[in-house]
Amino acid sequence: MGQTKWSEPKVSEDFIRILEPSGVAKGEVPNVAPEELLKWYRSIVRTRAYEDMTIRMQRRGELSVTAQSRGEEAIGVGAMAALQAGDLVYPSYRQFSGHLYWNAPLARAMAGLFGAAPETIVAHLPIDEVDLPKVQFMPYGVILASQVTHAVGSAMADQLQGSTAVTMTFTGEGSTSEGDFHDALNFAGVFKAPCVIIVVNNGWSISVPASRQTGSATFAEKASAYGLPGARVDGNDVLAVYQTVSEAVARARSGEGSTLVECVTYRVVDHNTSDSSEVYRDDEQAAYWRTLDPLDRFTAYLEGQGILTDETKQQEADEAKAFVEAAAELARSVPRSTPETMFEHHLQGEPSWAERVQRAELQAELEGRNPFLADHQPGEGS
Amino acid sequence: MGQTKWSEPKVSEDFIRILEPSGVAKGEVPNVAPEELLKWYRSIVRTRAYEDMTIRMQRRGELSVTAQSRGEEAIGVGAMAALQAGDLVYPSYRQFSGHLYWNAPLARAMAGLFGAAPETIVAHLPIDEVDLPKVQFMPYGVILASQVTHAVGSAMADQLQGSTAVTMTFTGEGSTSEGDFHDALNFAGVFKAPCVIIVVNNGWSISVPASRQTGSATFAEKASAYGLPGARVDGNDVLAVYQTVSEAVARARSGEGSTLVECVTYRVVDHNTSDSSEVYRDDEQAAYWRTLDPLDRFTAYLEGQGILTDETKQQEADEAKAFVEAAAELARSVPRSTPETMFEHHLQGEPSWAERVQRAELQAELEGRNPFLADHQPGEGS
Amino acid sequence: MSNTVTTREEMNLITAINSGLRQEMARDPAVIMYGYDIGPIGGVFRVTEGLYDEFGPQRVIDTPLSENGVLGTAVGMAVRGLRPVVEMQFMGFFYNSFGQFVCSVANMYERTGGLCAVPMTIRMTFGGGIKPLLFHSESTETFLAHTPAVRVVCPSSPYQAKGMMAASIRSDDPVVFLEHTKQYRARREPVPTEEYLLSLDKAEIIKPGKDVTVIAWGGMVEQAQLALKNVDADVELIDLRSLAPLDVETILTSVKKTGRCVVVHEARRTLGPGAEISALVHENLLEWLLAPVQRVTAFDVNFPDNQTEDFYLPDAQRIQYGIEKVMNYRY
Amino acid sequence: MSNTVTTREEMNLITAINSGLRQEMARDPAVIMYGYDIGPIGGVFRVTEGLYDEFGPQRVIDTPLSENGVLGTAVGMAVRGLRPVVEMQFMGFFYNSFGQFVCSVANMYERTGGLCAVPMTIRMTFGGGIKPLLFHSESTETFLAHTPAVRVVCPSSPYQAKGMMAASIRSDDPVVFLEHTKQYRARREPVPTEEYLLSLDKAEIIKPGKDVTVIAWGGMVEQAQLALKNVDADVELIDLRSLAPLDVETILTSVKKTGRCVVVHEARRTLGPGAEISALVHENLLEWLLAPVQRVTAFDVNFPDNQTEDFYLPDAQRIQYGIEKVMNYRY
Ligand SMILES: Cc1ncc(C[n+]2csc(CCOP(=O)(O)OP(=O)(O)O)c2C)c(N)n1
Ligand SMILES: Cc1ncc(C[n+]2csc(CCOP(=O)(O)OP(=O)(O)O)c2C)c(N)n1
Ligand SMILES: [Mg+2]
Ligand SMILES: [Mg+2]
Repeated sequence: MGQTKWSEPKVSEDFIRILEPSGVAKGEVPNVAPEELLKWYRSIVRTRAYEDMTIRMQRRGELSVTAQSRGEEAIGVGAMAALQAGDLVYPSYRQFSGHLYWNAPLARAMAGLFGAAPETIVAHLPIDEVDLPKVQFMPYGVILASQVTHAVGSAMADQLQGSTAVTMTFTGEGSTSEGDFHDALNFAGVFKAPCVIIVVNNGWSISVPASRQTGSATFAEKASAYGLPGARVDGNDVLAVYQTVSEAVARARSGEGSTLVECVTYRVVDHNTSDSSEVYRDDEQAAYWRTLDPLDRFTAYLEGQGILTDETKQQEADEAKAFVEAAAELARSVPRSTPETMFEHHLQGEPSWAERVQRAELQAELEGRNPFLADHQPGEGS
Repeated sequence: MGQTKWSEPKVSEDFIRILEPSGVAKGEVPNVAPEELLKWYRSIVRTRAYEDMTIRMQRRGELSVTAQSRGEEAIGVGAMAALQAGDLVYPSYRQFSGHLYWNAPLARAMAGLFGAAPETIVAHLPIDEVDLPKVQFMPYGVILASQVTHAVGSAMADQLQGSTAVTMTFTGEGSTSEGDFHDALNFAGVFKAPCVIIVVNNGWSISVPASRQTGSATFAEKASAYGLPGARVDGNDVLAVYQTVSEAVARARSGEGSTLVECVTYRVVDHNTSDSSEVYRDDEQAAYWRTLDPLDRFTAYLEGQGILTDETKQQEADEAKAFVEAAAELARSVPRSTPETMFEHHLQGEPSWAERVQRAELQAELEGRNPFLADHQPGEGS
Repeated sequence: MSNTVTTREEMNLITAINSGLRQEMARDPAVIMYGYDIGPIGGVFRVTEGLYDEFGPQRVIDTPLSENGVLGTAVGMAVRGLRPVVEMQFMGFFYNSFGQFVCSVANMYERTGGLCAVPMTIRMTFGGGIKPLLFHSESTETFLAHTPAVRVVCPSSPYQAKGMMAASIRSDDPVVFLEHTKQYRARREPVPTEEYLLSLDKAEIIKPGKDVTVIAWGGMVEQAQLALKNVDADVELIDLRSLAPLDVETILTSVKKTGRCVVVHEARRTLGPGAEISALVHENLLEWLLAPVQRVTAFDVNFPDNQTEDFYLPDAQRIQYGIEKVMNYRY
Repeated sequence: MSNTVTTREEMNLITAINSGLRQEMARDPAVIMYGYDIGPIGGVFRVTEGLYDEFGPQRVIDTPLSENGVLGTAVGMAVRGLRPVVEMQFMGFFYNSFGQFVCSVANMYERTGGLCAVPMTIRMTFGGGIKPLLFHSESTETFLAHTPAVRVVCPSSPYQAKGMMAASIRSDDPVVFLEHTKQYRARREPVPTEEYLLSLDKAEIIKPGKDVTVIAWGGMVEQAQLALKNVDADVELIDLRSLAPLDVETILTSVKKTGRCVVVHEARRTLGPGAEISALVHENLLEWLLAPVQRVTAFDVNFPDNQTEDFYLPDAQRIQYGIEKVMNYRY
């Protein structure tokens, strides 16, 4: 283990905040119905239940690697609650609370974690199932920030085609260093794309602190380089996230173009299950940010408002458990990908010679025959 | 020819200016000796003579394509006059006045335009010739903005090695849209690289106006996204360019890091000899900017200061003519690249099998033999 | 292919592609032109000339100067139902967008389990012979063809170009459409003024023959045609047209008949497309071969300076040497 | 190679590379480590572990998260006398820096007429078998090896890795140094604790044999070794070690002797490195061949999901099939 660790200063809390760390709201509170607030609460509770379960599954070897959004859950749900049916999301891998808010099929995500091919999952859990979310979710960007560029192009296309859909995309603060981030914001600014671009600043890009990603004091101020408005918000405050992002969504929908929103939070856990953050940082900042936990704050607020009682809390917890277990069961029922799926969804139309030969080779191997001897080659002219 | 052309508004002249369009200086004028000012003048005059000559050569078919810096010459010389021996320049293709200011061998540039391999030129015009510039010039970035990233890395290396050299780099406003520009500024900001990054905003990227490159009002303000200071200067005002860039160089040299300088000018000519700008724009803006011509303004200033007389003007013009003609003659004396040079300067050490085979093939062809029949193959084990 | 065509006009490669683009834009409002220097200027080679006037700035969109931005946003556009026709001004600039190409263009369809296709056409100027600047003469088809899940096509004639452009735009696959700069104005031929479609994955036998199969594409087809005249052999000339997927049937059928094969390309030799074709032919037809497959290629160096590019690029003479080599080969 | 070495320690691929890096850093102050997640964390695979503690933040530099920024600035650093050792965390992210790779890393030396070399080592994790996420298992050596003017090497053992790392860093050429993730901790062997250098362009005959030449590199060497045990043939196993330039002499000498050749790689088949090796062998040794060269490869698809990657990647069984194929071939 390295002796020298990063020692990072406390990040500035000069940002939009509604919910005090205590859970008391100050200033104007967005006008949201209690039922809707409960739905946000539920999304966070279920996200934790889900991610705690996937971490356990990873430890048991059921899946090879997974990441958590612990401590950052206010962002996904707060931001996506500002969307409406017909909108689109190009997420990163830490907005699960938003997926759950929109009823994205949990089992599908889990089956993906098991390593099943998208083909297998799609075929097994058809896209037109009843609880299909009204918001379209694209796969998260494995190549960091590539999804932000896609999102801007997607929004441009909607605009060109006269749709009023809004596109929302998320990326980590580390990923703002990629050329794709620059391209995305630049095109967004030039073409006034109806897009909301959210930078989740959780302080770390695996082992590299946010201070290594930019010389600017905040990520929000990067907006001005592209002629966009930027906002910086307490990412652990679901009310503030909702409010700020709602304004950005309204701007986008009314044709005024994109907004960059920096949600400040902290990665209180390891980067993912392959990581051990104690190697490169001490726990001081994380400990501090745990005191700003978004669920604790929101719970306190809802309790203070009389929306949540000990009883409903328990009920939500029980339902969350049942919910994720059902999803896990459904996910486990997805049949393993068959080897042939690897050839699916490459090119459309007649399979090429190479595809026919290679499919036949695989088939021969599966049957225990020598694929190179087998007389399966389509040969010339056949 | 297209019927629809771009119609672009006048660019904002909200920038640092010392020399009024009339050639009268207002405010504080940088303290530069008359001889030095004359050297600047000379560099611009010779640049025009040189570029006029290369345009003629291109028309005659002596070279395939060339670009001009006409109307933008104050930038190269004004900026590079702020450098000192030991500094480095990573230019674009429009800073010829700066090259001439530092006595970069003109014949070498011209031989390159003739299409000779760098190898041929280097061998013929040795690097240690007497007029070797005291500032190191790297080749300009054919892949736009790639040189900006190199420059920042180069400056970082100097800093790490304890050198006090300053690196200066130039790029067009169009090229700020490339990921390389983002990378360069971002690394410069994070590592406080001793680098001066100059965006030459001449309004056009071939046929695309600057308004298509960014949603921001200026290119200078992009600096803040990277925690860098930015300045915007009248690029047709050699005094203002010198003054602004001098401050940036001083910052860099004293360890305070990079500065972004936007030099506002206008491409009053075609992009290069393959271009016909009348296809996509009318001449209105160009005509206006011709009234701001940097040489006319500087000439008027020098005349007003009594530094330049009709006589010295004539003398400079004659010398410029002789100078570029001598360079052309020297360049023409560079022998054509021999075909074998194509293999030079790839990998060092023992030539590989492929290289030996292919060199022999080329040799056979040059001798009129069938390269594939010839018994030149080193074969295995030889 | 299309026998109902009646009117024809003399077109060169540029005007034929332009005609294909125009007709597709008129046919389908989802088709847009996308890239830099494609609007009022009509492309630095004038391939999109007139389209801005005809279809306006919403359909012919000049972008910021970033290849990666262009390709990456085009992926998002294609996901949302547009069919962007992206211009890469030169192949040498395309490298800047290679991340989006490999990981998004070539992957989104599979990644979404077939829910999101990426129907886009990437027009890319390539090839040498016009003595321009560095990186303006690249011929790295290998980088494209080694990427799965994209089509890579290369017409060599105006007639092919128009029909293949229409087919590329209508394809639901991402298609890289290679345009050889030197061929742009090299020759004119009568091309149907109406719409027609040509196959994207079939090679074309330009001239049948029995002694030796010569395989070429793009600008090398013309050089091969010149070479034919000077050799003492009955050449079967195949214009490959599709680099991915390869039309292996046509290749093998021909070489089985002739017993000899020469592959010609401007690409560097090592791992150029000729390597794959040579491997395929030898693997499948060893017992029919009268000589090893001969690769006639450029050398394994960076594209050289203007004064030496003629020695770098294959030409009719080098192709002739290649044909003579396989004709004279004795075991 | 180095006979004066006395002390040895058990090392795996990671610790052997780490030892090579540490010794080169100690030897030459121009050597720096450069990339993201290489400092206090010591790399996500711990290859640079301890170097930050030992050499400090001026020599082990964590960068912003941009592959293109890392590679592009490293070019500038190399021009100014440093010898950056760049880490590409995974080959799949390298595509983002392909513009800088092809046009600057591989070109600056020639472009400056030999005045500015670019001595850098690009460490790149590659290969499948660890069932990670998409784009973390790439094997696209072709994109590297088709680029002229760079070396591409791939050690398969800890011993090779340490000596080749030292040689890569000392080379004045840009060197891509491929590290196979699955091999990182696969096995340990005694490795000299002292410095030593191994050749960057020589293949190694791991086991001599007379019936068939099997060529592999990286993780496939181990699979080939397993396959040898199950075949009824005397295999000559060549560990290629250098993908660019190829050690053609060693390959041809071996196949001339055995008359049979099998090339194994994780890369996709079409235009994978096996295409070039197959073409070269057939071109040069047609009359010696007892069977066509057999390519044992992955399939021409995107790297598949975790549940099917074992069917995609070649393994000992598939290699065995390949050997049996060439052994049983009859004209
Ligand atoms: C282009 C690219 N480079 C590197 C990686 C490897 N990687 C995956 S996550 C990660 C850190 C991302 O940090 P950040 O953007 O801040 O997001 P966070 O994980 O903090 O949510 C890295 C380096 C990748 N997936 N893609
Ligand atoms: C990466 C890349 N893309 C495209 C080009 C082609 N190209 C050469 S110059 C140019 C315009 C550049 O405009 P700008 O950066 O404003 O510089 P200017 O020519 O105005 O000085 C273009 C598109 C290139 N050389 N490199
Ligand atoms: Mg982060
Ligand atoms: Mg410009």
